[in-house]
Amino acid sequence: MTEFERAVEAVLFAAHEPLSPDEIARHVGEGDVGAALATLAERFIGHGIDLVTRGGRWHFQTAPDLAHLLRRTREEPRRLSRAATECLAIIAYHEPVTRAEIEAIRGVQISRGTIDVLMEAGWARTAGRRESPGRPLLYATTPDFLSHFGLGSRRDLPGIDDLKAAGLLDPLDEEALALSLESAGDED
Amino acid sequence: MTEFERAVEAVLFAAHEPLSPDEIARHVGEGDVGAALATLAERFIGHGIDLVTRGGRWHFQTAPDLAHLLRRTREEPRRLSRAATECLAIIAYHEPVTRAEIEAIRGVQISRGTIDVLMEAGWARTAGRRESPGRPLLYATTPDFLSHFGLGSRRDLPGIDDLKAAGLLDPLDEEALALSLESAGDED
Amino acid sequence: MERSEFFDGAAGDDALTLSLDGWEGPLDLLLTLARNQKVDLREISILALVDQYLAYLDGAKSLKLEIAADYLVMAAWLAYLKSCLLLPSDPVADPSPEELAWRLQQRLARLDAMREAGARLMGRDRLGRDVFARGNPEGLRLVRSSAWQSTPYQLFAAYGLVEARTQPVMHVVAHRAVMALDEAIERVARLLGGALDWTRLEAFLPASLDPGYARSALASSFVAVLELARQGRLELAQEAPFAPLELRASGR
Repeated sequence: MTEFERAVEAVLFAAHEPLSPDEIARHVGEGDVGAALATLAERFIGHGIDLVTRGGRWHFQTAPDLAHLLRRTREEPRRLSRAATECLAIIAYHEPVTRAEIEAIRGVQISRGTIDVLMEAGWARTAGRRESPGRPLLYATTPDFLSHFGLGSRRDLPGIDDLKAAGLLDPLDEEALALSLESAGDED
Repeated sequence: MTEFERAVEAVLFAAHEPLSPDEIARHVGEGDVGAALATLAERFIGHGIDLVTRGGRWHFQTAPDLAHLLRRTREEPRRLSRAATECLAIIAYHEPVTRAEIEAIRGVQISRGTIDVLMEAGWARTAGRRESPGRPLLYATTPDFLSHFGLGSRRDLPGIDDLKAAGLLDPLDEEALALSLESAGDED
Repeated sequence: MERSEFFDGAAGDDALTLSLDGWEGPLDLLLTLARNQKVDLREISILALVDQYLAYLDGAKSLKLEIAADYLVMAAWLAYLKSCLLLPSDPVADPSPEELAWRLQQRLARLDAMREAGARLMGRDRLGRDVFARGNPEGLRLVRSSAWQSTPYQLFAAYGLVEARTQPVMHVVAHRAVMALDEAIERVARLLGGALDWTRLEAFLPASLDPGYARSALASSFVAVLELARQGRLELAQEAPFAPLELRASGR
């Protein structure tokens, strides 16, 4: 395999979209891009991936007979909204806890769907009722919650001092975090 | 190339993240994933892309010597502050490590924008608590840390054997920890 | 050590003369001083290093720079170490001064090693900078059941925000030692006495390790000097912008 072919292969692999020979040439410089593409395409015959051309643009794609391994829909796992993340954190730190208590700690009401999302994700569960007027439902986290977040037990949650030292207890960063949590639209 | 190797290759090409042999097996079914990975990795030697293993997970990436052709197509990854860089090195070479130990080694308290930045980048994580007085929280690196910095495992950390031999990774003596604690609290 | 020596001598490096803000703590300063002394940290003279550190702090003090407490803690410890090293050896001292010196050397070596390790990590072939993953992966059929994503960072940060948001906001007015203007006028006038020699403003300031008080005293004394000059009780001179302010009792 020539250095030039190696370069063409790497550029196509790293590209975000199919590339025309001209676009490839802009990255790899002098050389016969067409010939390199032909050699590469032949080399990948029989592999799990093919080098193919569509409308003059080249890209790697999974061999058609292996398409069943691929995602069927373009739908990606959804990010937990900020409200749901806060709600989950409160449950984890205070469980077992009622909805009213979650709202009191959060200082903001939570919408109906928020806890449902956590239960659907398999991270929160109901944990009986509190023996107080109205017998409100209690919520707690699940073993899946611990394993998803890499915690051995709830005792491994960072304490307030840890959060503070790590710079995670600071309203100044609220904007940055809000961006990172990128509300998924079910914000309340 | 066997059908099984083709399937493993296709899965690794299509994946968004590095995959462990177990995760690959969940997609491709029965077969010797380890042997297929070894065969594939060898087959790609000399190509413009390599099959590499980092912390037990596998992924394809472009060959390092082609960086100059590809670099301009992407933006520079986050630039760490000096404090965050040192903190990351300390966590990586000493893990699991407490905040007090990090502070003792650097001789200065951890400030905002250090551990939080490393956690946000996905390179550092909390790792349970040490069973010692105060049960301090522990920090360690993540599999993504190994992937990002191109380390097969922590044994590949630059110079780690020499540092160990020189006693520079030994547990800190009490006095060093005490000195760092003395100065704690009267910041600001 | 004279100020000129402080600037031109041991330090050498410009960065050393700026301020303490540039240092990531006393150990960082010590390591830089040690590095300037010898490239091989195992060969440095601890006694010389202690002197350099203390001289550096003296220099910073004479410039009225704010000195954080941890630098002073380190200075006190180093002064103690120095006296132990100079005293006739006490066979029952545990740990021995030599042991303490060795530990300090080891701490510097450790910080140095981590600094270098960090630089070497950053210089590796990094994913996304030097080597690249597939640009447009098709994505795999979901095997895991959870359709929701979140990370420990997001979880902890979310709780930190809740805590920060709901903590009662408290405004604490910290007690700060200050020198009142009246006090400064009285003090400068008294110290100035009948002095006819030009004297720098700094000489009229009280010795204080409290950087807050030192700054307050400097500010109040400066205003006091202006007021006394206005009243014609002293003369004020400055050779160039930012040169030292000098004063003497008015000849009248």
